[in-house]
Amino acid sequence: MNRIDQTFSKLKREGRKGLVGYLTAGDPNLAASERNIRAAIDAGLDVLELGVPFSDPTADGPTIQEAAQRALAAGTTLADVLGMVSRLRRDYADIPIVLFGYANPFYRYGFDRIAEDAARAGADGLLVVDMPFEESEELRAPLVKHGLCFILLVAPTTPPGRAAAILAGAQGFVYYIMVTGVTGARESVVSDLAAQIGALRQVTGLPIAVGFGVSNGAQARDAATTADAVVVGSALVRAAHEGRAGAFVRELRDGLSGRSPAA
Amino acid sequence: MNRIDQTFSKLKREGRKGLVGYLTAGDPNLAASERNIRAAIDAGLDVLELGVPFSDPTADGPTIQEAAQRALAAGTTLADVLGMVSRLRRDYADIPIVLFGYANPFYRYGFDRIAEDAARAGADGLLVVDMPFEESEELRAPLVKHGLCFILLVAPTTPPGRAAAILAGAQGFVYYIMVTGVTGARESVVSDLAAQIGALRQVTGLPIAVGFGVSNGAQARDAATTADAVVVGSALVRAAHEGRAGAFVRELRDGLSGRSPAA
Amino acid sequence: MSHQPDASGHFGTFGGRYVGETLMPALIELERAYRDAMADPAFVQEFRDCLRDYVGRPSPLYLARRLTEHFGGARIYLKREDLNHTGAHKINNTVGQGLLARRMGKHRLMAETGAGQHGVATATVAALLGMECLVYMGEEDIRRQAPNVKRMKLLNARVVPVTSGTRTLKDAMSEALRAWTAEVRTTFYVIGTVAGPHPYPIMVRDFQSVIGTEARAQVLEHVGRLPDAVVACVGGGSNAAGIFSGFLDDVAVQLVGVEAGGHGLATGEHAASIHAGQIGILHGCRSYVLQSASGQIQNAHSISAGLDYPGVGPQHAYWAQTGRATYCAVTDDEAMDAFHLLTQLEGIIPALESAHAICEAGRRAQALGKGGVVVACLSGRGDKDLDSVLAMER
Amino acid sequence: MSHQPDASGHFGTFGGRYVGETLMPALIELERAYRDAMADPAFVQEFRDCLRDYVGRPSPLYLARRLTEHFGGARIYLKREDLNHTGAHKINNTVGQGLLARRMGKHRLMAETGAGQHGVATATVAALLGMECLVYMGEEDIRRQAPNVKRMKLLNARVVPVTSGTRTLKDAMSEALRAWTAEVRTTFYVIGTVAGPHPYPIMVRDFQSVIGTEARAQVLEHVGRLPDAVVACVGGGSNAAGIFSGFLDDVAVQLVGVEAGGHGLATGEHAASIHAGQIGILHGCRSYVLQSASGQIQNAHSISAGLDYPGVGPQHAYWAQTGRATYCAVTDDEAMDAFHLLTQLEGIIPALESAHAICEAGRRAQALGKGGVVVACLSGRGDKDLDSVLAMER
Ligand SMILES: Cc1ncc(COP(=O)(O)O)c(C=O)c1O
Ligand SMILES: Cc1ncc(COP(=O)(O)O)c(C=O)c1O
Repeated sequence: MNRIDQTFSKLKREGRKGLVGYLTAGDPNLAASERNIRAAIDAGLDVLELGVPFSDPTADGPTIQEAAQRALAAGTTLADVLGMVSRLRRDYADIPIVLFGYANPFYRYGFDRIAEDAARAGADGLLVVDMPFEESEELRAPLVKHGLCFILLVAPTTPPGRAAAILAGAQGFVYYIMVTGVTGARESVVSDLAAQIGALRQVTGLPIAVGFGVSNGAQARDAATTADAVVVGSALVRAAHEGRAGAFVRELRDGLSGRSPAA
Repeated sequence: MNRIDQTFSKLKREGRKGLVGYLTAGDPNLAASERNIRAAIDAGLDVLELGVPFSDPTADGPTIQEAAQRALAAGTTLADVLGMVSRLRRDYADIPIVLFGYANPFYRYGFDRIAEDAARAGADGLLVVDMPFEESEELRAPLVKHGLCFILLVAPTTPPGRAAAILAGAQGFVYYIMVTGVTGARESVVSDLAAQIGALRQVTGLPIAVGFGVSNGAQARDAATTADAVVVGSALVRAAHEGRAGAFVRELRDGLSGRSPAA
Repeated sequence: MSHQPDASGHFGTFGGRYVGETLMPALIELERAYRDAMADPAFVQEFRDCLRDYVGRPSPLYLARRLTEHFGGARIYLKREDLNHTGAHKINNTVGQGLLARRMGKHRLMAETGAGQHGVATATVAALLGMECLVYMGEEDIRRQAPNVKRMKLLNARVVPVTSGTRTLKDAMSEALRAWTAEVRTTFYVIGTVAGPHPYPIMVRDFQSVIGTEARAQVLEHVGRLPDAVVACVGGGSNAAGIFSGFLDDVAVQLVGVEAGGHGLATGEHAASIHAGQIGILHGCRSYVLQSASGQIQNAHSISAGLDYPGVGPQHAYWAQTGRATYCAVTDDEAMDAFHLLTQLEGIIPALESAHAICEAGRRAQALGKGGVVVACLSGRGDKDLDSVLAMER
Repeated sequence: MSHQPDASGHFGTFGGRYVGETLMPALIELERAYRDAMADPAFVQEFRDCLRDYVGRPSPLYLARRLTEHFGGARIYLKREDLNHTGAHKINNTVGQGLLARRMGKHRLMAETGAGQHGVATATVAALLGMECLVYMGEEDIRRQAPNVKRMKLLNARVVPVTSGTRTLKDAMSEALRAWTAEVRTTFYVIGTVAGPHPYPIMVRDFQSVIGTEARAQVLEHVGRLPDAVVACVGGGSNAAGIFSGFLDDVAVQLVGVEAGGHGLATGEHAASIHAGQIGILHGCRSYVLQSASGQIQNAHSISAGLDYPGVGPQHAYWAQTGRATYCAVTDDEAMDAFHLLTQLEGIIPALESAHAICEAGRRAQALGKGGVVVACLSGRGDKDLDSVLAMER
């Protein structure tokens, strides 16, 4: 059983909601970003989504765009990101690490090669925001070969029939995009999320993580009501940028477990 | 015999070349322009071309354009010009006075009425720069009726046949435009003038005045070599503007009679 | 009613050739050369080919659905002269005169321009035919029609700023006549409208008559019958004469010329020569002219440089006098409203000149009611007017 | 060789649909709606009517005599897309997509734009159909294509300045994709070139294919045979795909795409994606992309905003790979020379984009020699570029 499945099993056993944290690798440089990531993991992340910076992140709002810009300005490459995964894996044996990025850097690196190198470095999956299921065969095959999950996203615009079709052979977990839009912290969490997750459960038995827009503990709790985990991206990137990745993860954990953030 | 014919007969008798002077009536205002005109006549003009100011003098260069602008700014009307003719005629019984202008002010005044009023004021002819022979019937008829000459222009571009045709019934004198262009003082006088005037003499027995571009005594003499008279316009307007109309007419006279201007 | 002038270019009282003697022989020669050319099938074919392949004719007749809905009356069709090369009807005429100039052995063109469209069209044809080009333009118009000045410069034309008078079209035309007087032997003067001395009014009308010929055939094809009214703006009147030409013998078709009402006829600041002028003689022809009681030409005013002229073509004066066409005025403000209306309802940015016609077309459409058909001449596009319009918004 | 992609939009290695899942259902719906529409004779007729009466098609094919003489070789014919309403080929496509949007019940259009021509064309169609319109445009392009920005504002479109990256077309497209992701339920995204995710490359190509269909018939009419070469500039590649479409099966006709060589390929400052890029994935499709060794997209450079893009339509990549078309580069300076050449020899001020094609057409004409025939796509007029060009002169 891979680390993703193990983690979600454990969360289920413990009756807890999982916290998935996204951070852009190399923001503002490789060393500082690794410190922030370690602080976040130490503060209680259940899953790490490690962002591979890309020059033209068309699915990201300003916060993650800027993080990617800083990372690129510091010279971060995909090879650097893989190096970081290896180092993290040495110290954190169990946390699932999902590489989160855009198709082109992976494509240039080579789909076979990235599958092999990511697996060797200790990653558990790849999530490619601009690679829908229909285009993923070329990448999925090597990932399967190397034991990595190809994490799929489902959007509010995805019709149920399509969700069923693309999730048929999916692995790991499903990333449900709560809002119709790009990444970025939002004021409030969508209202009919429960119904949407309910519908999604009809077509997949995989754990469901919800994300896009979660910016504090209370929102995290709301979002997690019917889901198995919440993903926090832009808000965590901003917190890390302000040097409080760990504190923010603790705040999110508290929110998720029902403790009021003020407590 | 009208005053124009009398003047040219007299010039012929005396073996002199005539000096025709153009001044814009009302430039810079009615009183000052009358003083300039009197000074010019007193200094020896043989014929006065009295310019009727017009807003859009398409055959005039900058000097006469500006004179017209000043006259109009001072409120000069065709009626004012006629008034000036009457006053001049009181003091100068013999000098031919030709009203020189554009069609529209005469047209608005009425072709019949202008013929009658101009004759009554003591004018001798009309020269309408933008009214070629072909368009002149309407005006010629009343002029004839009131004993005024319709002075025709011939240009370097006028073919001999055409000159013959338009001059067939002409009266007074012929105004030969020396240069292909609008009015305005020029550096030198055209070279083959003698040939041109010679050709013109083939088709008309009328006296020939040449003009457009004469700006000093020496030029006046050159221009008058084969012609009967020279017309000085822009240069005289400028001299009048500088308060030296009389002196300039004397300079021109000296030039015409062969005395060097420096003498 | 004859649509041809007498032998020396008079339409009744109007028209003629009021120019200095220096220019007369050139006009007589021009008339002869023009008649020869039009009688020569090779010339006519060359002109037609050039209109088709270079200018982009025929221009479409376009049913403006949303504009029609807006006014709630007759269907409004637009004759799309804005789609011609260089962006206005002016090129039809400059192609004709340019080819004629070449036939006459001239190597140099000159023109006056107001909106700059005629200047651009002349500079364009000069480039096409490898001739020199000189364009006289009032300083005020140089300011308000900057894009066209830039185009002329790129086309290698020399733009001569005219600083006399109101520094607009009238003064440019005066200056052009002066310059032509000096260069008449070498230079072909390309007049941009149906004014000036004979034969310009008929020559320009004939070169522009392609608008009306096409429009008549197109409206028959689209609607199956002739329109109730044909509307065009009138500066000198070339686009109007061009489109009217197609319908002169269709006596049931109302021909409507739209003059520039400027700040309103009552203010005296306008360019409505037929409406508010008297008969006079200006720039080579007798027609309606804005003038003082003593026959001095008055300054015109219009928001649109191409209509900002105190005279009008003599055949329009004749049509007005005989009643074959009627003339009305549209103010600056009304034209601006029509400019925005057409832009926002149809995605067509009209020249400010043409916006006058659009305004009147709307009124006529309302008066005619549903079932009626109005054809408006969209004489040009508004790219040259963007700055002026945006400046007025502020 | 098939000219159609596979069922999910791949031309061999190229094409596809590389977008976030949020957009996938919309693209699938769009493809279905597009195929339905094209199978509906009423839709096809409406599109054709609109091209004829509104856009002004057919655009002429014009024999550029003096340009031909200048190069002293093959005859050069210009396909006059500059004469279309709004001044470039872009409107062919926006009319098609606009009508499709209406058919799909959308009331809001959005677009990215570089030169502003596509933005203007989209804003125009939005006005024509009574829809809202939002246009994303890089700040640098807003600066260098000011007239088009003014036109969009008058047309009531909202122009959203994009300040990321080089502030040019690439960044505008990224931002437009983001905005579309947020508004995908209500908004129709009108892509302006044959790039982006399937079905845009084929849809835009099909709407633009009228250029090639007309050009083929016209060249047969003018010359009596097919041309030796067909030349077009390539930004995303829509005008090129449009004109190439008419000649794909005429294997003897050389199809030549002209990329922007910027300061020269050696400097790295250019926009020649096919020439100097590698296969990559950008803005929804796989194609040639200017990119670093680690797969970061590189900034393009071109004097012409419409070519200033580091990617290219996937079908061009395919044609390049298969050899059906060849691609070359023309530098900024060479394009500027061609701009002036066409302006001064033919009286046609081309868009800077189109000037790239003119330059290459001249080279081909020389290489082919007398007796040859070259057709160049004059994709747009240069009114938008006057300030840029004049600024460079100083
Ligand atoms: C677009 C446009 N329409 C109309 C006119 C007015 O000229 P005309 O009355 O000769 O058609 C002009 C003059 O420049 C123009 O540019
Ligand atoms: C006139 C013109 N030509 C060409 C292009 C390049 O686009 P494409 O390669 O899609 O034809 C543009 C883009 O704006 C343009 O405006």
